[in-house]
Amino acid sequence: APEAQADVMEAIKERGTIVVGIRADYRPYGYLGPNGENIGIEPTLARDVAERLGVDYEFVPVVAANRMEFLQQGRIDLMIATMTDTAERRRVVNIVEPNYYSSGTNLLARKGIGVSAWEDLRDRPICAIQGAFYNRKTQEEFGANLIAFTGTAEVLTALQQGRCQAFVYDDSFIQARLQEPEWADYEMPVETIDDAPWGLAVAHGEDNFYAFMSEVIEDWHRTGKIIALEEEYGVDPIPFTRRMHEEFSAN
Amino acid sequence: MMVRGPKGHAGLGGGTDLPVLLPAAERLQRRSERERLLGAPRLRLRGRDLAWLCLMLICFTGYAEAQAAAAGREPISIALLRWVPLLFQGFVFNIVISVLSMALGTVLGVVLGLMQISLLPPIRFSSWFVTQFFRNAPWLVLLFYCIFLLPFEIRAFGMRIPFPDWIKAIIGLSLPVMANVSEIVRGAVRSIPSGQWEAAESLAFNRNQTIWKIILPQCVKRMLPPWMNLYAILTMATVLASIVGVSEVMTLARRVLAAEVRNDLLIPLYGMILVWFFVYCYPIARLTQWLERRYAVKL
Amino acid sequence: MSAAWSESDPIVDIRDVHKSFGPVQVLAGVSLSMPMRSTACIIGPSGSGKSTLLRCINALVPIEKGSIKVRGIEVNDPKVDILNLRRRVGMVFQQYNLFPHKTALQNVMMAPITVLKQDRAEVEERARRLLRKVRLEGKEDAYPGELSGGQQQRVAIARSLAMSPEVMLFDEVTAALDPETVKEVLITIRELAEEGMTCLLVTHEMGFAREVADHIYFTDRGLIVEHGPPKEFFSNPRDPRTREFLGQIL
Amino acid sequence: MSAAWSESDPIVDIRDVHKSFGPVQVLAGVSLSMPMRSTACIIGPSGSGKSTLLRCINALVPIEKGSIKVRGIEVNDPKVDILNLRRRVGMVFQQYNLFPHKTALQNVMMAPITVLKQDRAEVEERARRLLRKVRLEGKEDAYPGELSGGQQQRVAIARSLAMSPEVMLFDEVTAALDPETVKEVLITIRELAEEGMTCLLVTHEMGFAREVADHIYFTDRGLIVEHGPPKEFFSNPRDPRTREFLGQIL
Amino acid sequence: MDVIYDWFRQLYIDHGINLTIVYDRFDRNRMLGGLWTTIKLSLTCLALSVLIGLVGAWLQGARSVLLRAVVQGYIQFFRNTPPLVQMYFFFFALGSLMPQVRNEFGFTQPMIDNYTWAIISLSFFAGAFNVEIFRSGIEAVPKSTVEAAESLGYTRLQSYIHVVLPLAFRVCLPALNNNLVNLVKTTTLAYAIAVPEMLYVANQIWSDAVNVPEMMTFLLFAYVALVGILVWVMRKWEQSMALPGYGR
Ligand SMILES: Nc1ncnc2c1ncn2[C@@H]1O[C@H](COP(=O)(O)OP(=O)(O)OP(=O)(O)O)[C@@H](O)[C@H]1O
Ligand SMILES: Nc1ncnc2c1ncn2[C@@H]1O[C@H](COP(=O)(O)OP(=O)(O)OP(=O)(O)O)[C@@H](O)[C@H]1O
Ligand SMILES: [Mg+2]
Ligand SMILES: [Mg+2]
Repeated sequence: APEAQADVMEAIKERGTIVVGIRADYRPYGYLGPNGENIGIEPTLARDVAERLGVDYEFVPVVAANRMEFLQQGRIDLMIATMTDTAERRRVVNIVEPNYYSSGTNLLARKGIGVSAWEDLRDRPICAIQGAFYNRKTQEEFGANLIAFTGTAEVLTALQQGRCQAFVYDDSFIQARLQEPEWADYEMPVETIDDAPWGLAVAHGEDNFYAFMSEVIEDWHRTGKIIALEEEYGVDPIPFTRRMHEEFSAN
Repeated sequence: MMVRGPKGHAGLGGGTDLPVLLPAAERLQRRSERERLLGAPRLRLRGRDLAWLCLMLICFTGYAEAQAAAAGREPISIALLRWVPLLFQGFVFNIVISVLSMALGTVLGVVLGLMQISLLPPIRFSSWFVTQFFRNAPWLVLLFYCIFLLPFEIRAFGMRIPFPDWIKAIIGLSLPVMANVSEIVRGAVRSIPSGQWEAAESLAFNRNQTIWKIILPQCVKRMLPPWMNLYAILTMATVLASIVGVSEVMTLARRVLAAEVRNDLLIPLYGMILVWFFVYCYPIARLTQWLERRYAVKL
Repeated sequence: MSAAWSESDPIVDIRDVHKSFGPVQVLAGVSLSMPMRSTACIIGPSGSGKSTLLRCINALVPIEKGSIKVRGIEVNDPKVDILNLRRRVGMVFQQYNLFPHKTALQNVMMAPITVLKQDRAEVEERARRLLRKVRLEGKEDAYPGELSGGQQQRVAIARSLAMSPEVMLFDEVTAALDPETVKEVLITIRELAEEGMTCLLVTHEMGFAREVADHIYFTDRGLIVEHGPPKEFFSNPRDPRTREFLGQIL
Repeated sequence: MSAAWSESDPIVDIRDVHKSFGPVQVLAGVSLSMPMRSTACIIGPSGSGKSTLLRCINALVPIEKGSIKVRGIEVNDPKVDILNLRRRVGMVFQQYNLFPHKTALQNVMMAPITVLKQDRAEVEERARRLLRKVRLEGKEDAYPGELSGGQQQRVAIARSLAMSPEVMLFDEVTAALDPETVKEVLITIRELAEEGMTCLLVTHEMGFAREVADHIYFTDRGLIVEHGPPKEFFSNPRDPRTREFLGQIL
Repeated sequence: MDVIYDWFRQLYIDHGINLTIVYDRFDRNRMLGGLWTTIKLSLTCLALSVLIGLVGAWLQGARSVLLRAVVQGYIQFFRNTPPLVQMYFFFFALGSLMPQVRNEFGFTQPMIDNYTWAIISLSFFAGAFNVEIFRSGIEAVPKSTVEAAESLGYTRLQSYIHVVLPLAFRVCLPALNNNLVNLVKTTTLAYAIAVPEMLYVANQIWSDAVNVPEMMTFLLFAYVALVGILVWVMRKWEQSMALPGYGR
C-alpha cells in the first residue's frame, strides 16, 4: 500500500497512538479480561512497545482473514497476533527478526485410543482449529481425517462427545488442560513436533520501524520479559524463550 | 359499531375521545370481520413462542448448571452474567448495523428495483446486472472488499477523519440488501394485473404517479413478508461484520469462550444470544404481520 | 392544442388502423370519425376488436398502421404529450379495473387530485355528487372487493367522469347494470353530450345504442362493416352480416 | 344421495335465507324453490343480493339464518359432503374467474380430469366440442389474458358445462355477450334443460329472461318481491316496485 | 496440465498472485472437495427447504389451531434467531441427546454426523423463510379464483396444487429466488460445525498460503457461478411461467 512509503514511526508519533493488531481469542496470549479489556502476553508486549515510543496504544483484534490486509493498508501499525513465521507470510508482510515466541504441536487424546505416534492418526477423526498451520501436515502426512472447528470450546465439546478421537493443537494449551480434573482421562500421547517460531510483523517498507522492533524484541529476550510474562500468565516457560534469553543475555 | 356521519362519512367528529384513531380502528375491525367471514382467523401468538423458548433454555441451563456443580466449577449463570455487559454492547452493534444497512439498502434497492422495470433498456439492463451481481456475491466477500476499497481514514484539509469499521460494515451489508430489495420490488410489481396499469394510464397518471400511487401500494402486502425475511437474514448476517473489524456479539462470544476456557459455556452462552436475537426480532415480525394486515387488499 | 384543428373538425379521427397480437389480426383497417359533442356506438360480435379499438384511441396499445387523431393530434406520434392527451380522453373499462386498495370514493377522487392537482375538498364534493348520480350513496367507503358487479361498474364510470374529459370511451358500460341503472346512465350520457362531451361507446344492448347514439358502427372481424344513424341502421341494414346479427336480437 | 328426496321434490329449495356482510344486510329472508329440469331467472336492481344468493347456494359463503337444500341436502350442514355437492352444482361467475395460468382449453379440461378423474383424451374431445359450441374454435390455446371479455365469459360457461352438473347457476352470463351469442347461449341452456339440467340464472336482459325461464324472481333489497311465470310477470306485474323497474326497460 | 500449473506458479513468483488451488495438488483436491460439498449441501437443502415451505404454507391454512400454532412457532423460532447458533444447537446440544453408535475404532459417537446436521438445520432455517414467502404468494391469489376452483368441486388439496400454488409461485418467484440464492450462500455457515464446504477450505488455504484476496475473489467467482446457474434455471422457469395480463 502507498501508505507504507511514509515512515510509520513518524505517523505514530504525530498521531500519539500506536495501533496494534492482536488476538483476542487465544488465552493466555491474547484474550478478554473480565471487563472486556484486552489482556494476555501479547497485549502486554504491545503496551511495552507503546511505552518505549512514548505514545498511547490502541488494540484492534484481528483474525486470519483480515490481519494482513489491515497491516498493508495501515489500519494497524504493528501486528502481534500469534502468527507463525512462514515464508509465504514473509512475502506479504515484514516479519521482524528475531522471533519472539514459538510453539510446538501435540495431541490431546483420550487415554487408550491406541495412538502413540503421529502416524497412528491415519483415517481417524481428529479435531483441530480452523486455519492452524499444522492442519495441512496432519492431513497430508499423517492421513488424519481432520474435523476443524472455529474455536477451542467447540473442539473440546466435540472431543468429549466422541465426535473425534484427538485434538491437534499447540502443546502449551494442551498442557494447561491436562492440569484440570475434567481432562483426567486424557493424555498427550505423542512427541511435540514442529517447533514453529512466531513472528510479529510490520508493513513492508517500514525499515525504521522494523529496526526499532527488532531491537525491542532482542531487549525482551535479553531482559527475560517474555519468560516473566509466561510465568505471570501461568505457562511453563517454553524451551524457545529460555534459549533466546540465554543467547541474548550472553552477549 | 360504525358511526356514520350525515354524509356517510365514517366516524369523524362522532364525539369519541380518539377521533384520530378511528379510521384505523374501523378498518381493523372490518378486517377482523372479514377474517371471520373467510373462516381464516390469523393467529395471535404474542408471548407464547417466547415462553416456550425460555422454558427450553432454562431446562438446558439447569442441566448444564448441574453438570458444572458436579464438576465443582463456578456456576454457569455467574460466569455468563459477568460477560453480559460486554456482550450486550456487541449486540447493540449488531442491531445498529442491521437497522442502518437495512434502511440504506432498502432505499437503494427500491430505486434499483424501479430501474429494473424502467422503459429504457440501458437502465433496465444495467440495474439488472448490478442487482444480479450484488445478490449473488457472498456477503462475506463483499465485506472483505470493503476493507480494501474503503479507506480507514479520510484525509481532507489536513485533517484525519476516521472512517470507522462499523460504517464499512453498514456499507458492505447494504449492498446485498439493496440487490435483494430490488428483486422483491421487481417481482411484486410484475405480479400486478396489467388492468391496473391501464386504468391508471387512462386516467393520465404519469409513470411515477402510477407506480407510487397505484402499483406499489398494492405491492406492499406481498412485499412485506420477503422484506421481513430479508431483515431477519441481514440481522443474522451482521455476524459477518467481524471481518471488517467490528466486535459484534458473536465475535465477542467466541472471545469470551476463549477467555473462559470452559466448553460447558458453549451452549448456554449461545443460547443467551439466541434469546436476545429472538427478543429483538420477534416484535418486529409481529409488527410486520400487523402491517401486512393493514395493507391487505381484498382480491 | 394543435393550431390546425378547429372545433368543426372531427375530434376523433381514425384512419385505416391495423393492429395484430402476434399472428391474430384484430383490427384490419378501421376508419371512423366523430364530430365534437356527438355520441357514437360501436356494436358487433364478441371478439371483433371493439375493446382493442378503444384502447388504441387512448394509446394504451400501439397501432401498426394507420392514424388516430384526437383533436387533430396524432396519438401514436412518439413526441406527443401523451399525458395531456389522456387527460382529455376518459375511459371506462369492460373489466372496471378499479384500484382495489382504495375505497369507492378514493377511486373517484384520486386522479383529479394527483393528476390535475385540484383542490381536495372541491374534488371530494364533486366525487360524492358523481357517486350519488350513479346511485351509490352509502357505498363511498366500501372497497371494490365489497361491491357487487354493477356497483363496481358504476364506480368506474364515476371515476372517469371525475376527470371531466372532452372525449369519453365507454367499454360495455351497461353490461353489469340493470335496466333502471342503464336508463340513468343513458340520461347521464345525454347530459354530458349536451355539456359538450364526445362519447364513444361499445355496447351489446341495442336498445341502449339506439337511444343514446347519433351514429352506430358495426364491426366484424376487425373491420367496420356498416355504419349510419341509428334509425336507418336498425330499420334498414344494408350489409348481410349486419342483418344477420340484428336478426338475432331477442 | 339423501333417501328422503325424490325427483318430484324441488331440487333447489331455499327457505328464509339471511346473510349480512358486517353491518350490510344483503339477504333478508329469501325463499325460492325449483323443480327439477326447470329454468328460473332472478332479476333485480344492481346490489340487491343476486350474486350473493347464488354463492350461498354453492356454499361459497355461509348463511346466517334459514336453509338451503339441494337435492334435499342441507348445504350449510357442516357434516355434508360439500365436494360432492359442488360437483353436482356448476357455477358461472359474473367476473368469469378463469384460471389465468391455463389456456382456454385447459381451463375447460382441468376440473373433469382433476376432480372427476375422467380420461384425458375423452375430456379433451368434450372440451373442444364445448368450446366449439360457444364459438371459440381457434382460441383453444389462448390464455385468459389474451381473450376479449365475451370470449372469457364463454370459456367460463364451457368450463362449468364440462362438469355436466345437475344444477347450473349462471351469474349474468350474457353480460359481455353480443346478441348473436346470447341467442346461442339461450339455445344451449334450453338444450341442457331438456337433457335434465336445472338452471338458475341471474340476468339483466329481460328479453333473455323471458325467453329462457319458466319462472322469474324479482329481488330488491335482499327480498324476493315478486315472482311468477315470465308471461304473467312481464305483462302484469303486481308489485309497484316491479312495475317501476320494468318500466325503465329501453 | 503441467504447463498451466507452472504458469500459475510463475504468476505467484512474479506478481504475488497466489492461486495454490490451481497448481498445488493438495489444495486443488481439497478445494474440489469443498466445491462438491457445497453443491451437494446446496442441492439437498434447496429441495428440502422448498418442500418444507410448501408443506408449511399448506399447514398454515389448516383447521387445527394447534397445527397452525406449531407452524407459527417453527417459523418464528427459525426466522428470528441466528442460523449459526441454530447450527450449534443442533450439532452440540441436540446432537448429544441423540443415540450413540459404536464406530470402527470401538468408541461410541453420536449417530448423526455434522454434514447431516448441517442439512437439517439449513433446510429448517431456509424452510421457515419459504413458508412465509409462499404464504405471501398464496395470499396474493384472488379469492375469486379459488372460489372458482371450489365451485368446480376441487378439494382443498386439489385447488392448492392446481390453482393456488401455480399462481402463488408466479407472485413469489422473485422472493423465492432471493431466498434460495441466500440459502446457497448460507451453506458457508456449515463451516462452524466443521463441514468442509468451500469457505471452510478457503479459510484453511488462506491461512496456509496467506492469499486472502485471491481466495476471496475465487469465492466470489465460484459463488457467482454456482448461484448464477441456479438463477438462470429459475429465470427460465419464471419466463416460461409469465402470464399474459400481468405486469407491464
Ligand atoms: N364482501 C363483501 N363485504 C361487504 N359487502 C358486500 C360484500 N360482497 C357484497 N357486498 C354487498 O352486498 C350487496 C349485494 O351484492 P351482490 O353482489 O349480491 O349484488 P348483485 O345483486 O349481484 O348486484 P349486481 O347486479 O350489481 O351484480 C351489495 O350492496 C354489495 O355492496
Ligand atoms: N393480449 C392479447 N394477445 C392476443 N390476442 C388478444 C389480446 N388481446 C385481445 N386479443 C384478441 O383480439 C381479439 C379482439 O379482442 P377485443 O377485446 O378487442 O374484442 P371485443 O370486440 O372487445 O370483444 P368483446 O365484445 O367480447 O369484449 C379477440 O379475438 C382476442 O382474442
Ligand atoms: Mg371487449
Ligand atoms: Mg352480481
